[in-house]
Amino acid sequence: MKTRLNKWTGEYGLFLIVVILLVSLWEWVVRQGFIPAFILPAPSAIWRSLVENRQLLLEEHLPATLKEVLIGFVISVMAGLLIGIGMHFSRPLEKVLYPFLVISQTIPLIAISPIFIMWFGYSIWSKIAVTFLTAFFPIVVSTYDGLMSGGNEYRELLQTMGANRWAIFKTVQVPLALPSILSGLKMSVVYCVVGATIGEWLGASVGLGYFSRRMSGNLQADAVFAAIFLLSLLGIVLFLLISLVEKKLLKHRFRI
Amino acid sequence: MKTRLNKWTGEYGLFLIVVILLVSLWEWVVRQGFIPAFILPAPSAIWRSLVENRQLLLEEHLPATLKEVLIGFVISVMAGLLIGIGMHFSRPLEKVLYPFLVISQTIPLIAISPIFIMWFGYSIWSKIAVTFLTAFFPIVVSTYDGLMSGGNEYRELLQTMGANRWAIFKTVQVPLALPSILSGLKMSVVYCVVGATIGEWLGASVGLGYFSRRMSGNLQADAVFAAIFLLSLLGIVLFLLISLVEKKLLKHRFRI
Amino acid sequence: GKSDEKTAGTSTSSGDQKLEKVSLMLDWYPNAVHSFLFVANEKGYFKEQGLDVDIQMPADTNDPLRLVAANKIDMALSYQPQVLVARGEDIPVQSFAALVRHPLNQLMVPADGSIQTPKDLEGKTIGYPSIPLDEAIVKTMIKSDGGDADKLKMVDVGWDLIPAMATKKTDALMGGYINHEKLLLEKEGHPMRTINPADYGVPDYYELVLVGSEKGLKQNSGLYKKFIAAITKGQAYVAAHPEEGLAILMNHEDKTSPLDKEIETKSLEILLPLMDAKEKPFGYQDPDTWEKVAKWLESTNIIKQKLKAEDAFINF
Amino acid sequence: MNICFGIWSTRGASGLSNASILSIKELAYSFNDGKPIFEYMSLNVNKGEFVSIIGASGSGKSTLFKLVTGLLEPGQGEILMNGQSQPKRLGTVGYMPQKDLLLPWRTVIDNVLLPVELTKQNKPKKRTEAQEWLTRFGLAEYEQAFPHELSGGMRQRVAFLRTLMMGKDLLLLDEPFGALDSLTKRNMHGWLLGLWGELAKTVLFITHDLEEAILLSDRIYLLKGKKGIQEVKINLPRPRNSELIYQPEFMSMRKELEWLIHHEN
Amino acid sequence: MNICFGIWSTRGASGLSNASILSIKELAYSFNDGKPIFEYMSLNVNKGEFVSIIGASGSGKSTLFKLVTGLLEPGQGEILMNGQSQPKRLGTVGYMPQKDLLLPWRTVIDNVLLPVELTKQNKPKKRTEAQEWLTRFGLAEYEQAFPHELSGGMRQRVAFLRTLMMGKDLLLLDEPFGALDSLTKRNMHGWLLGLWGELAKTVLFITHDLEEAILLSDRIYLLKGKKGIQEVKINLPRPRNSELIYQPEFMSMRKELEWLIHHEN
Ligand SMILES: Nc1ncnc2c1ncn2[C@@H]1O[C@H](COP(=O)(O)OP(=O)(O)OP(=O)(O)O)[C@@H](O)[C@H]1O
Ligand SMILES: Nc1ncnc2c1ncn2[C@@H]1O[C@H](COP(=O)(O)OP(=O)(O)OP(=O)(O)O)[C@@H](O)[C@H]1O
Ligand SMILES: [Mg+2]
Ligand SMILES: [Mg+2]
Repeated sequence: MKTRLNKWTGEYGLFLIVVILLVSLWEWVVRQGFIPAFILPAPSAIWRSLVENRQLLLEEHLPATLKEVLIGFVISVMAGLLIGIGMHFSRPLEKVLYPFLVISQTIPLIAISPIFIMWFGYSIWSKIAVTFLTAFFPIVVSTYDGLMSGGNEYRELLQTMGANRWAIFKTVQVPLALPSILSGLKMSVVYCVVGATIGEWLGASVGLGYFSRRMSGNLQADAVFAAIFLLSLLGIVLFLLISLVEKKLLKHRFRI
Repeated sequence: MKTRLNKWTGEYGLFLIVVILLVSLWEWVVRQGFIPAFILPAPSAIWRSLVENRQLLLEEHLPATLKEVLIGFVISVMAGLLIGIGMHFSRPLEKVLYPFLVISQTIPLIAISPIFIMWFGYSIWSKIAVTFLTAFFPIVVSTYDGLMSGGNEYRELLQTMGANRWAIFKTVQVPLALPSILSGLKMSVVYCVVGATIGEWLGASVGLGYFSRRMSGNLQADAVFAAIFLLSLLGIVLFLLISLVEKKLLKHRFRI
Repeated sequence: GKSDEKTAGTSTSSGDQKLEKVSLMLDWYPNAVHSFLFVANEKGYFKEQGLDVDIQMPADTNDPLRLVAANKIDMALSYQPQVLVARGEDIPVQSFAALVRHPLNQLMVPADGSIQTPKDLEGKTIGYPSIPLDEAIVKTMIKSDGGDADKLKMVDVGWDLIPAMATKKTDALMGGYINHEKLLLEKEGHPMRTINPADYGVPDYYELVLVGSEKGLKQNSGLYKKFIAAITKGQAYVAAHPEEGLAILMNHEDKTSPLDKEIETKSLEILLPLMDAKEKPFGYQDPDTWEKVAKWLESTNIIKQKLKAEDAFINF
Repeated sequence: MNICFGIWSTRGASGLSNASILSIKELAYSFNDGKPIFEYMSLNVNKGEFVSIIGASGSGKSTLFKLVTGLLEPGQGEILMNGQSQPKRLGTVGYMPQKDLLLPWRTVIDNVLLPVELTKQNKPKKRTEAQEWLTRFGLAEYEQAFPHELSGGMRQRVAFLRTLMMGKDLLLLDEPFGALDSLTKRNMHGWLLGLWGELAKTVLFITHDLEEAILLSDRIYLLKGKKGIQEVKINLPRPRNSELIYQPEFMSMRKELEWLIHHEN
Repeated sequence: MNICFGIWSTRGASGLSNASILSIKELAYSFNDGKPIFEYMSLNVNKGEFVSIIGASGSGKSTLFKLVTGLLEPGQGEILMNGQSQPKRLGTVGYMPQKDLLLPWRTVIDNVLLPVELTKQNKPKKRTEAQEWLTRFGLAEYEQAFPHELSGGMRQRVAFLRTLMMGKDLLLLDEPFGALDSLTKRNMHGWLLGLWGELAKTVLFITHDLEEAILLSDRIYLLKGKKGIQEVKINLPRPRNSELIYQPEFMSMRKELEWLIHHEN
């Protein structure tokens, strides 16, 4: 138990110190009035607001956002992998799809928000659609590029064993693409949080993004940042979870 | 010349057919009134608006946005590579930085746009800052993950040749990380276009994002989509450019 | 999901009769100006009329108009000039009630500054959210005050109206509301002087109107009549008991995003007189106002095609 | 040109039949750069034969194997399997490549079982079989090790085993014992020689070790790149054992073979 | 235990001095899994000597090289270079690993020049030198080829050349000629034997080819894993040439060595 604590301190001690320093500096800067509190509130004010609104934030808005993020992520992963794999297997598909994927990323979401509302109404699906649009792209790119990552010699070997395209894909290409795919997943899960936030701005009645927007209109910066704090925390936790999965999956990879 | 044309048709013919089909379908759907033109204008209307505003769009707004995108991209690439490399070399740095990077992505830009304006005013730099914030993350993640991608045996060989960490980095790790880094760059350049658009929404007096927002305020959907069309085109062209660089750089890689 | 459940809940509580579903999209997030809606809901005025109103919040101030026109929602809150602009773009919407009868969107300058009248803006920087309408208002004001509108520097400040002013990046502000931005700036220690566009050549337009689609209003006029009856009652109640009216709004909002009580109280104080139609029924629209606003919009080139102002509204 | 060494054996004794399992006719191949590797090369392998291929480094031995497996398609000529031209040759022979190509993310046993997995055979049964083989090859302890934890020779043995697990009748082995020490190699030879009759396999074998080639083979093909191919019959009686290499006949055979190689090039 | 074979040579003739260039004392090492690879192993290499290391697959030969180069740190014992304990050994010896490890994205010539590049030497001059070597090793045509276009033996020659370009006095060669055909190997041997006097290099050489070991070495170490190490002196006169292998003394030496290996294990 002691050593685990020690290890933890070693790993995250520096991080904690830096965080404490930065937060103190931030508090000081705001207290001194270098930055107006309504633009950037002091950490203490954010904390107070967090405590004040804890019930609302934790029991109402956080679960709503979390749900959007998780459903959005699952759909992004499935669709992203599928599209990436599809593009890998079919050159015509790749040629046709890639421009549309890039278009889907460059269209400002707010410009098509009425379309979303037309199609999905104010249900959770409009938020999930936005989340999906924000988060699937890194998965597609990293899956597609990962699958391109060579391994020709292994592929040939498996061909001589009579393996079909699918078996080669499963046995060689996926393991080789895994590091790249996991990179994409890590980005994607963060973008899911962003996407859910944007989705809620485009029309919602609950969620951390909704809350932050409402409070922002009210110039209640401390409450806005309390919501952002939770959003960031959500992002970090999800990111770390994927990193953990990555570590597990790539454990025996460092010698390739 | 003839064969090149043929090759081009083979590569992009299908894409063109699909685009023509989709655009026709779109035109038809809007003309039939299934989607109101003020929500999604017909392609012909977008094209007319594009031609009508061509001077304004091509000579004024496009160059402004392009400038933001390019400066933003260059800064994102430099900073992204630097951070990714730094985190690779220093574990404490990695531990400290990663949470902040994730935070930087999960904070809704709109919430911190006042801070940008405080610091950068309404100059181009506030837009570049937003562009940077949107676009540097994929580069960091893919650089960092790319540098992790094994190559231990090559590394050891170079160590026995008396190579220092930097030489190993240059000679083995960078080439090994290149595919991953280029994946990141491809995503990043698309996000630069998104970032510049958002940056212009947060306050600008020129640029395609600005134009689209203004036209949206005037309920001129066709002009909005004309600007979006150019933004998407910009995104696709930049994406293809990076893909071209990728092809060049990874030409001799497919056998690894 | 959530709001559906809530409305479903109210409809079951009524039990005996079947309620007609109505969807309404606000112009912005719920605030003091919407008190009458929440009062009408809470006090059962909607139910009395057989209505079950589902209140939505928009992504963008222009979304309500488009979604109403597309018949995706039944009615929306918007702005009188915007209704005309929409009609100019062949978006088939009509206003069926004027809620706030005078401009809330006023020019704001620092209270202790040198700018007294619009012409003092010459050579100054003014921040605005890049809406052509705001641009036209400012220019008309300066012109009517005898100034040169070309000597004015207009900066798009995006959505950050307050910080633009508070950090002194601009000398004046257009696009802020006297019942919101002004109050917030004051609270942060930046008192503002407001100059009413109506005093400087801009027609005294209706800031907030209720709109429906042409089709909906024609086919389903009964519904809109019932709705007006309910909100008339709601507004009357709010006018009579502003504190309680506000409390109902606040109470509703506390469930998700608490409002600043102080600000909203002041806001309602400002709003109530501006919403009062005096001898006319609540929501009544004066054809003359519509005519004037349409003329002005045409003269400023914001609307490029000739409009029949009387088609833009209906009085029930 | 056939050169026959002193000792003749009866063909039947070594289990040879006259049915051709692999027959290559007038084969030509060149890589993208255009330089031809083979020109009109022919060879034949009968069922149950053990045929070695020797030749200079870069003469095209590995390329020949890739052609036979179907990884490469001949520019000209025919490759007949069991007397028939087979358009889809992939998956019909057991191929051990020159590089071991063990999948780095799989344990030794999982690498060995790879062909079993691909052909969806009864895995538990095959697993026991593979474990027995591992023990016999001195790798029992390394069943759960990852390839990077193995020495070069161990990796080669694992790759060899993987090829055996493919269960094909015709085995193409590209320098299977190149990284083995003499003792381990002897064991493998002994095992190959001893088991030959039982297994009813046909082997095409690339090696640089002339002794190995003579000891194991019924015939040896000398690959001389564009200059063609030369057949050498080894008429040592079977069963053979590894003590043979110190016998004078063996020595002289080796010397002659060496002379042949040196003076043809 | 020293076993001396029939023919004695004067030490001076083969350019040996008695100054130790590498001396390993009571070395012990084990990988993470805890099983020790060596226990109290000692050996010594003098300047100018050619010493071969043979031993069973998995006995720890490659691991020994990694320890000497400094890639691994001994658990116990000392590794002395030129009589001194050197904490930072990396970069002091020329090491050719068992896998060729050519960088796949570099051409042959760029792979060969890698050590030159790393030590920032005069590149144009070295490039000409490298090109000469390539010609001598039969790779002139492949200067601009990428590794995947080479055969196994060609890759090994390139890797060997890369090691030479490091310009170190002590060379550790891990099965450098394992993938070469007998003719090419003979050429390399001839070249090594001929140039030996001139080059003033010391070589520690892992091989599985006993003939090769006897032909080239002054001494042979037999690595027997945990059972220790055994020295065998080869007292053949220098200059030697590859014809030697057919001489009866050589034969008997080989037989004895083989016997030694087989019966110690
Ligand atoms: N990274 C590693 N982790 C764990 N064990 C290892 C590792 N590398 C080598 N070993 C083990 O150390 C032992 C010696 O390996 P080494 O590569 O030194 O053998 P070798 O004598 O070079 O054999 P070969 O002749 O087959 O190349 C083997 O049993 C091997 O399994
Ligand atoms: N992918 C390739 N592209 C171009 N040339 C190639 C390719 N693969 C092999 N070659 C060339 O083909 C020739 C024969 O190569 P191959 O690997 O068949 O030789 P080998 O007989 O197996 O030699 P070794 O004994 O050294 O393994 C060589 O000259 C080599 O450079
Ligand atoms: Mg080969
Ligand atoms: Mg080894």
